[in-house]
Amino acid sequence: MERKLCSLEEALASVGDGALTGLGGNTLNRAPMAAVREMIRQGKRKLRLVKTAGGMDIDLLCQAGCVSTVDAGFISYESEFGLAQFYRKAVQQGEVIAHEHACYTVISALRAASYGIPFMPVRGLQISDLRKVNDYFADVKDPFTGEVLAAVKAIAPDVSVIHVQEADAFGNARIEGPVYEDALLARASKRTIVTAERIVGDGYFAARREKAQIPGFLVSHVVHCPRGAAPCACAEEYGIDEAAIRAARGEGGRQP
Amino acid sequence: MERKLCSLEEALASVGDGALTGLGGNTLNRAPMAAVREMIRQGKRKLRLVKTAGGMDIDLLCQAGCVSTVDAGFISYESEFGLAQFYRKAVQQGEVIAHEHACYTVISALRAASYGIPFMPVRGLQISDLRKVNDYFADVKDPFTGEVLAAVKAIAPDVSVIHVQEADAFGNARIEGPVYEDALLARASKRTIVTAERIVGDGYFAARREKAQIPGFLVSHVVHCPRGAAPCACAEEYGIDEAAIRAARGEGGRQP
Amino acid sequence: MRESEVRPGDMMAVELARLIHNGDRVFHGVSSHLPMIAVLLAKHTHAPDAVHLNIPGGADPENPTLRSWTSAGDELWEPAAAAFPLMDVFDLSMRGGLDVAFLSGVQFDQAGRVNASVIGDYRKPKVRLPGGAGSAVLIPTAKRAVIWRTKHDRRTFTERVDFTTAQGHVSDIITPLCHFAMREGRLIVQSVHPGHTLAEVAENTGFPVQYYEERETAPPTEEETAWLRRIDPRDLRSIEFA
Amino acid sequence: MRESEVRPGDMMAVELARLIHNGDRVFHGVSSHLPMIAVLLAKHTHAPDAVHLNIPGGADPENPTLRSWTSAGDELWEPAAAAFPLMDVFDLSMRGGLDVAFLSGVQFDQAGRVNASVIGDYRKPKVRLPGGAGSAVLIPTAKRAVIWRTKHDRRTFTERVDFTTAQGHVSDIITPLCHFAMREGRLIVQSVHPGHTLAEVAENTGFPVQYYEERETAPPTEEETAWLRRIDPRDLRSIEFA
Repeated sequence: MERKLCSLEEALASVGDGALTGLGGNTLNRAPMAAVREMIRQGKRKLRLVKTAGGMDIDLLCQAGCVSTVDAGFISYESEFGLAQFYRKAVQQGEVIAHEHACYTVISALRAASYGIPFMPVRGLQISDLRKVNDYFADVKDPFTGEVLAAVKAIAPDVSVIHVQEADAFGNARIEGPVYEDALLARASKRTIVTAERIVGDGYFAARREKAQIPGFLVSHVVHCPRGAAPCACAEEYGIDEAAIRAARGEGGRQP
Repeated sequence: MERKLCSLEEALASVGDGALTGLGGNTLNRAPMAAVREMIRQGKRKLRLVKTAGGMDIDLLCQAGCVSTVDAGFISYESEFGLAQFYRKAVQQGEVIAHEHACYTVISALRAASYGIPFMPVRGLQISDLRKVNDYFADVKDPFTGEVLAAVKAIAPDVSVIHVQEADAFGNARIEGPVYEDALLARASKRTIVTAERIVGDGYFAARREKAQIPGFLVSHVVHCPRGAAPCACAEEYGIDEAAIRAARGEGGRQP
Repeated sequence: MRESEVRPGDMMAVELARLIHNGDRVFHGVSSHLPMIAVLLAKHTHAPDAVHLNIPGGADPENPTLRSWTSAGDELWEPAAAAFPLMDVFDLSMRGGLDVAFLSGVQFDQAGRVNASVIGDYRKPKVRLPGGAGSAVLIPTAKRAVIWRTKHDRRTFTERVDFTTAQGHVSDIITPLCHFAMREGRLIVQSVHPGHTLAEVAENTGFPVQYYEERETAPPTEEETAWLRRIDPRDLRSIEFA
Repeated sequence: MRESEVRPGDMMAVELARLIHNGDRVFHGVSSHLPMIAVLLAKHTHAPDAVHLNIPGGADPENPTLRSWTSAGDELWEPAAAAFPLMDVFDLSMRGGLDVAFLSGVQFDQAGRVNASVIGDYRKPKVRLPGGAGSAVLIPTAKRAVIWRTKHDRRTFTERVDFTTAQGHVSDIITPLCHFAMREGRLIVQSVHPGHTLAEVAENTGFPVQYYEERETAPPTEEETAWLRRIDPRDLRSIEFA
């Protein structure tokens, strides 16, 4: 199989302005922060971001003016740090459009894309203004009983960007600890960019019981990126860098 | 959590006649054969079996007159042994009704049950008499584009029976090697009976990176069953017992 | 708010825990230290067989070492026996198998409507909130949706929410002042926490306060308090009050 | 069938392998020793970057030790780098990402209809066949559905199938006698295997045989034969001829 190791710069250069871009991880856990910083350096514009629950990654991209829309269920830092202030302001000022989902409807939309179907029926959303105001939700009738359910439109990202602990040169990528929606995200997306704490040798995964959850043939670029999730955390590797997070938020002390 | 260790007899006694019953494994790989033999001993009647690709398990249950319907994509021994002769005869004689699926539509039907939705849209089945002759397939219109797709009705087994390499007393169950559809099957089913090569101690999985794929709270009974897949194979444990398979097929030598 | 002998994080964690029945399958998400600690407390006291489900997918983790910056990280994965990630938890709720979902929000009205989306117009919001996370699908499908909210004022408990992120099976709302319960489709005051009064609840609630009888929430027992200290030695249950 | 110098299992494995392009994502299922060996052969010769997908979910296993009784067991899982189980393979095909699906069946007609379900009536079959496995969804969605069938007679290649399990993107059918290819919606004889003749194909085919030019299938090269022996020392490629 083709070897896909390259620089962070080259990998992210493949992401075009306006790309529908899935981000791996969850809130401050295993977010692809090195890739996010590189997208900001490259001055991406009008990215359309997709994530169930985003935090600093989406906030910084909004601060840098890289974003046009965000499809997500929840965008915030967790309890300790408070709201995603740049995202919030960008939406309030009309620079970014928030497509609010239930986290599950992001999952359902990614499943639909992965399964090659244009929509996914969803139990839930029985009473929600989200269903009324967003055109990515609709009603669908069960052809067997006539029952009406919610349907969510498929989301097939042009590219997803996922940080992992280990990958080989072919793009086989192994996530340790919580996988979140990342294996699904790679399957729903047209292609995936992997950044990895460590690049392992060719026969590494084949010799182990624990296989890669993302197969190389779905991956277009692999980047060796130690501390590629920092200042967010990476399971089995490092926790958050609190000072760096507070600095990025413009906080000297604690935000109320 | 409740401890669920019990005898094979007690576990399978919980399966009522007529139960919609999912079987784990694939063809001659990790089929729940000890449980199958116990169901035969208990003289189950009118079981409605569900599996993507079944072999000896379904064949023997058909031979013993335990079965009323089979929902599956493929029922056969693999190349070396030939057809599932008892299943075939039972269908031909009208004793068993074969609900033929594409293997994927079994998966889709289990996914629908797992997701709590009554049907799953399916790409595929564009030209197939299966769609015409079976009432578990229907047409469904994409509410966003109007495109017509196939839909398959949800299948929520009353119980699934899965053989694994390791389980703890709470029912947390770990499959080594190919998982096939078993993790999904456990989620789609109302409850699961686990037979296991080994019963491990309470803290065993928590201390390891490799977690159980089937959580105990989905499991109703756990049975210690060494060689519980034999004469079928069990990954990392044993291969097939060819002589026993041939004997069960009534073969002295090779069947043409 | 008057000074209270009972710390609000302790009172809320304890009262949330008491809503978990033994054997319940219970889920909490991100930014959810209070319910996370409540689940762990319940499992150590009256509900040892409750099943703790969470976003990272560590089903029923044993004695996790909590972190200040997440309630959805590997601390809940590592000490768990089985993998049951977020999408599986949602699926479980969709098929009717989730007993309790802990959720929050920013506005609530007396009919149990929850707003976690926007203040003002959805498309041109005055305030863009983080979003309802799982609320829109979990509140209608979980058997009981339990809300916690560390602010109790007239902007939070309001005559009418700006936007209905979700409505459905809200069963209880726990605040620093009181325990609301849903009865006949309306939130009533089930009990007022020690150190607070019904008048204070009414003063800080934007809809008319209703109740069947005046009751005080049982303060944390010694056993509950002792367990809280063991489960959460760094007092992360008070993180939202900092 | 006349005696042939080329063993039919060898000829079929080699001709199946040649249909795999470098970089193709290729799937085979159960009871599929011939295509499994063909995939391994292609990866050792002209298509090193083909991706071998299978039921147990070992994506692209390296040098598996084959077993006689399965083409869907842990032999394909253990030496693989990544997990990509059956449901993921199906999904891949449904979203247009599978290049080649190897499938079989019991009856085929000239329009490329495949029957793997029943002889006679679906509800009261004269013969209940194993079933089409993935055919009904893979034949319409894979870019190319390649059929192998070790029987070539007038009951197999028939004027009209008893039941259409699937129809769609059948591109080629490889038998012990010949290579059929789909052209303009009809099966034509692309080439006849060494040791066999067009007349013999016609005699054993229930629909009128068509062809553009008389061609012989290139016999296995020395390299192909050498790799076959290394990949499949126990001659499992001939298992269906036993």
